[in-house]
Amino acid sequence: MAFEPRIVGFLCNWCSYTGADLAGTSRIKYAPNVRVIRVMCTARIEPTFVLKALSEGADGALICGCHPGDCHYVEGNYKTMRRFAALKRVLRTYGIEEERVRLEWVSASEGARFAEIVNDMTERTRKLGPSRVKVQRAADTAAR
Amino acid sequence: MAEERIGVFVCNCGTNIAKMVDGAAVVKAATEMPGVEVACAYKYMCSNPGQELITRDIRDHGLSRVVVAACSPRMHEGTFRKAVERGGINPYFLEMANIREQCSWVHDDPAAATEKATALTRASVQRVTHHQPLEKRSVPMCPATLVIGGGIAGLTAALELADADQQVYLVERQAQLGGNVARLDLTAPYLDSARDLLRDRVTRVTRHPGIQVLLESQVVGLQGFVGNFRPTVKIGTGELLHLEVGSVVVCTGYQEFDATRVRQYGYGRLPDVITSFELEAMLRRGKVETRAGKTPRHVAVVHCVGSRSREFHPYCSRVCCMTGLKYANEIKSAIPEAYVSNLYVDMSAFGKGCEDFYKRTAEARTIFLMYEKNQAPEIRLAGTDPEGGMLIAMKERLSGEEIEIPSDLVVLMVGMEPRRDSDEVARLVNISRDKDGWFIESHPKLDPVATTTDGVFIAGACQAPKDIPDSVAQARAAAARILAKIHQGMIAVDAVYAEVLEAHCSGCRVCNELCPYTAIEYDEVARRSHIISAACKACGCCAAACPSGAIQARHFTDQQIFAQIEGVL
Amino acid sequence: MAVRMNPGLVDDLARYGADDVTKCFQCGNCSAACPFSQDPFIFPRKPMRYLQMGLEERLRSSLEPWLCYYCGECSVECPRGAEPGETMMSMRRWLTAQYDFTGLSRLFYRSWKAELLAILLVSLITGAGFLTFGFLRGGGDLSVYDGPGAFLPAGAVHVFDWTMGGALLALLLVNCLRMWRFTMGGERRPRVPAGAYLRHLLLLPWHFFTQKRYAECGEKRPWATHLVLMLSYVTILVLVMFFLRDLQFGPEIRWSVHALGYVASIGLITTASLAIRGRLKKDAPYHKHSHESDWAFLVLLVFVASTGVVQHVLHRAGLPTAANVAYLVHLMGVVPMLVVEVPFSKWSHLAYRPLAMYFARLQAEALAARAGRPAPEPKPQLAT
Amino acid sequence: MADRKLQIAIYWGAACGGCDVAILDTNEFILDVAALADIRLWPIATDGKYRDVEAMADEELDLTLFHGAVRNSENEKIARMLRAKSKLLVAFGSCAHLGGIPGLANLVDLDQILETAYLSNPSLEPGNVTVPSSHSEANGHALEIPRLYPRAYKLDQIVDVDYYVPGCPPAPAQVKGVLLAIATGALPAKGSVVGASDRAMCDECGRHKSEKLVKQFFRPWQIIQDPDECLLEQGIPCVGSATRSGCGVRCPNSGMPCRGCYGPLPNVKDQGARFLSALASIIDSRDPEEIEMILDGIPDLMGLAYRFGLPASLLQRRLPS
Repeated sequence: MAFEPRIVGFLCNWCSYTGADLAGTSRIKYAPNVRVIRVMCTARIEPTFVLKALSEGADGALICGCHPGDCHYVEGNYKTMRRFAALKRVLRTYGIEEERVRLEWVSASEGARFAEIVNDMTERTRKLGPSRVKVQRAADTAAR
Repeated sequence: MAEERIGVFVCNCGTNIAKMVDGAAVVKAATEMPGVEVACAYKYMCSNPGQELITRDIRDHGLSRVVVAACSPRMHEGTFRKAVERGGINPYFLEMANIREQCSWVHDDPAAATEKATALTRASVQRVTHHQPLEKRSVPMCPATLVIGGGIAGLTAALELADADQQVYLVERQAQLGGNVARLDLTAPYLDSARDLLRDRVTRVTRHPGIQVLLESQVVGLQGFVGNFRPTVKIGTGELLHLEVGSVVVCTGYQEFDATRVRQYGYGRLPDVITSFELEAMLRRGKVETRAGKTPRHVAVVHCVGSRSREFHPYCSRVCCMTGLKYANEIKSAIPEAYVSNLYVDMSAFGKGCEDFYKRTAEARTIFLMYEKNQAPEIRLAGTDPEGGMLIAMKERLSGEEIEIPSDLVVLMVGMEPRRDSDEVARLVNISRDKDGWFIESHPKLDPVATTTDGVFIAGACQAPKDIPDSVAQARAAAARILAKIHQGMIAVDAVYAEVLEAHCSGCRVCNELCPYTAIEYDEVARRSHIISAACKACGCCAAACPSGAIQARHFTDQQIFAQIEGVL
Repeated sequence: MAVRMNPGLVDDLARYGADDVTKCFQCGNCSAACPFSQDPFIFPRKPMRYLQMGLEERLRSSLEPWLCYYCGECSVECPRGAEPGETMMSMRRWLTAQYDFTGLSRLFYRSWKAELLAILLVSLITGAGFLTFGFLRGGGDLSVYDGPGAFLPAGAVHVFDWTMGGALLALLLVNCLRMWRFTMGGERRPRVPAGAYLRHLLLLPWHFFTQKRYAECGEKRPWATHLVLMLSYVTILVLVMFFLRDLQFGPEIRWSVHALGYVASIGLITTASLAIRGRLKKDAPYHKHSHESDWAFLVLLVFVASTGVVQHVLHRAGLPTAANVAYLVHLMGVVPMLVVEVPFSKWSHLAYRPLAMYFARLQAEALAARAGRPAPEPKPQLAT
Repeated sequence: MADRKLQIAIYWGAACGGCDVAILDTNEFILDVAALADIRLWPIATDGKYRDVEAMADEELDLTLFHGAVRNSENEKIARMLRAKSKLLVAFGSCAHLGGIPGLANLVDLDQILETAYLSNPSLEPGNVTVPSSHSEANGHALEIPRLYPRAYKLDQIVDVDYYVPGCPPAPAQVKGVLLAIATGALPAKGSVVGASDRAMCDECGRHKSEKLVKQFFRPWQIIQDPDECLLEQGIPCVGSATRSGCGVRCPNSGMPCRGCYGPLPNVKDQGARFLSALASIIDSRDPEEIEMILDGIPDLMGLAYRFGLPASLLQRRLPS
């Protein structure tokens, strides 16, 4: 069977989750690989969430928030931007492919954009293949 | 953790969900999830029988948690919370799985959609296990109000509140009240005098015992939260005034677009290219003339200066169309032999009396010339003499002709833009701005007066370009909202907020600066941070930033989200 | 090349009747309602736009106003009350003045007083001229109507007619030539090959005699009235110009010519009276607005036709003196009518309109050829 | 307890011996321990053989203090053996608690470590290409040495652990407290971290704290620090706010930032990620490029965040290339 990546999506309630809902009301079709977890603001998303998802076997993680300057909570997305920069560096050191984790800005009116991002991310993750986190852990245990 | 008894309710939403997601399969999978006591599917969960199904099952099966797999929680979370509450358990013991907007409507493979719906349901089941009972609370309301800005909106809001016997502090940066309206001559479309509109309001505000007018003053700080704000105002003398208010109305208005930015209009370079406000001043003086003192025979009014353009502001400034028509009328009545051309992109005459005004203006022999949105006209001198008239070159869309318009006076309809300091004001009162810099309302349709900060309201053109009646309406609406709250005496505070777990807080103060609502207080004596729940809007930023894990975002705890992550995978 | 706007053009056109054009906001309902509006001649919207914007040169070179027969449908459909039909009518007046090189047309259209004065003046000169002629060179006897010694001998009048007719025709031809230059010349127009002019030449008499397109405007009645009026007029004109001697022969009736004369007279008086009645009662969109020039034309027409009939009847009734007086009065109407109307006023549309139809066809073909498309089938197809 | 002396083992896995020293640093108290307990195994201080331990009955030992990470087959084998023989197994010190400094090996592939240590190390005798392997034969003798694992583990990833005593090394005062608690049976719930507080180090740190926004990060030697102000506010990345207190604020009091050896607070799953979230949050910039520039001021972000806790983190190790 072809590899179907599993991606965890973290969406802010006000822009991106609404945008994703809009994709729905507009009946825009996209890949079913992203499973969304709603938070009030991307500022609630700590790097731990992404690491948790990866450690549970997710093949990717997608964070979507309001465009910079548009945050419902004034500037929560700027904090996410900073944390994401740090997270990226950590993931690089962990040997996780850069494309597995993405931060995107999707406004409430960008349903089509959300669908595009999901499709693109699914495609790229599919090309990368399954995440090795769980496999490696098992291999380490076996090598003991 | 105690064993929870979970009910899973899968909605078919007619065929909206059912045609792509196999509800029975989701129910079957849910039955096998840990803690699930009952699972069932129904055609419309949000219908009365659907809701009754939930309340009955809560009672009959002694359910302690409920998962509804249906539409977006943005749609019906409120509905189902009420249903759950009617069933006798805490409304926050509900979690929804969005299997419509983010599943059945967006996928075309039923097997994959069903699998995803199951995963989302599982995530909700695992999450709901960790839900905590939350209670709404209330805090007392201070009846005084701070109105920032003394333009038409600020004056209106202040009067409305003070007339209802409530204390108002009106802070105006300038030395006089009136704002931008004080710079206008007549108003469109009825050609009433702006002066008359203002005079009475300004006098009443100045004399009103319930209104303290603070001229040449500025709000420099705002602490506290809804019902209990503590603004600091720097008054003319330089001293700081500490006030206590329950609500804030921001009416800081707009500033006009800087016309020099549009190079091809030659504003600042060509002596007889003026802005709409400069024409207003001429009209107020009662004499329309060129720089050289001549009576203009050909007047051109250029619309959308800085508005609706790729380069400057993408939005419509909303009042310029009718103001441009007003100029045509005013100039015609001042100089009957003058020809007035209106150079426009589209004519927006949507307000009451406006279409008629447009027609009347057309009948008064005003020439309307349409230019392409991103192909603005160019203005140049007709000859070498700077006082020898100008020529405006443009491509006229309705005729398809490249034309030249002789003009002695060109009026640029400068658009509205957010005030230079709107960023500062937004930060001060903790409200958001949109991409253009206007303050964002709580809901663009249903709550256009409130903001994302409870107790802070916006009125007038600080929210978006607006005309006088709309500004007045919004100001009165804000006042009505505030009066309603004052009347209640107490303010309900949402149960979802962040709280500091005192036992784990080390007082490191990492979180203090992060809160957009300054809801985090630091107790210097106890050396602990504390969150004022009434001021918290539950974004969760502090919870994610607390290096000690000492802040809990209620209803979005680490545990709940971790459970959800495990569930979707 | 950019065209310079003349904001005063609207005011100028108002003198020709176009009072409401500024109300137009270019929705295009008029062009949609018009059965003739068809690429590349979109009207009334486009010429109205030229007018609003004061693009004088563009308007002067427009054929569109002449392609309109004024059914008035556009004015009915106009949401703004901009009266596109009447505006087109006014543009025709304005164009007539533009084509006329003497400037008299402009004077007459813009000032009804000038027109009236001109008519009276010409009328008086005519009266004085013929009286002088009758006493000095004619029989000198007012009681002799025809034959030898006639006060106004048909031969002499005939010569006079031809002289005047020739002069007026020359004037009109010069104006037509100017029309051709305005509308067909210039670099914005496609070049029309000489062969095309020949090939479509028959369009001129076709449109002139049938006014077929008017019939397709919708209602048949206005077309019929207009056609009868025009044919009656032309019939009488032909009779006068070629069979004056037979016409003036009497007192018995020469059925070969007189029968035609009777029919034409009845036709002319009836239709012209109907038009006057219509304009008075404003019974149709195209009768709502009446410029002074419209009244002048109709009144003169009825006057001339009825005096013509009267002098004929008096002659038959054996009252030569009265007939002579009536004839003099008749001439005092005919001459100013022709002098003022033919090259300078409303009458000229008898020439301009068929010409415009002809030019339009040539242009449409040339444009299509330039674009490599077959020439469009002339509208209306809708009306049938 | 009075009728019988406590039976104690102190053992090191992959460790530096610092924890042993910390126990010795309790000074004369150690004599009380000796009086109170029989130390059955303590490789650094007493003689004792694995076979003696092997010979013990299950749960014969009252307490084992295990310090050091589990890095090779010997560590694992003894950990399992001591687990079986002990009533209480305590992960003692950062390495056993979180993986510690040896845990940083999880950032490097095994063959790369061997290559660096035995082949490309500049201090090697030229031409010497000896790489140890778990099994070798020389002169007719077979030699088994422990097998190095591809990664390091914290103790509870191998065996069940009863208590954790954090620190690199644990502060002597805390060591004392822990031993006394065990001796008197005043034990908290299984799995607890003992000898540390449930608040972060800042709680005990005497430096003055205010709201934080950082425009530039410094290493301690790059600036002249204000001894009274919070180090983090001065741009020195101090992990104190993400680390349990209990150490006595040893590092910040010496002008050095906290490195996090006392491990995460109770509600924190991944100390490093948590700390980075906090650290990034207070960066004073909204410009992506500037944010990167500011982060560049920290040369080893991973080492900073996960100095002691990499095996305990959510991802535990780097994926081999």
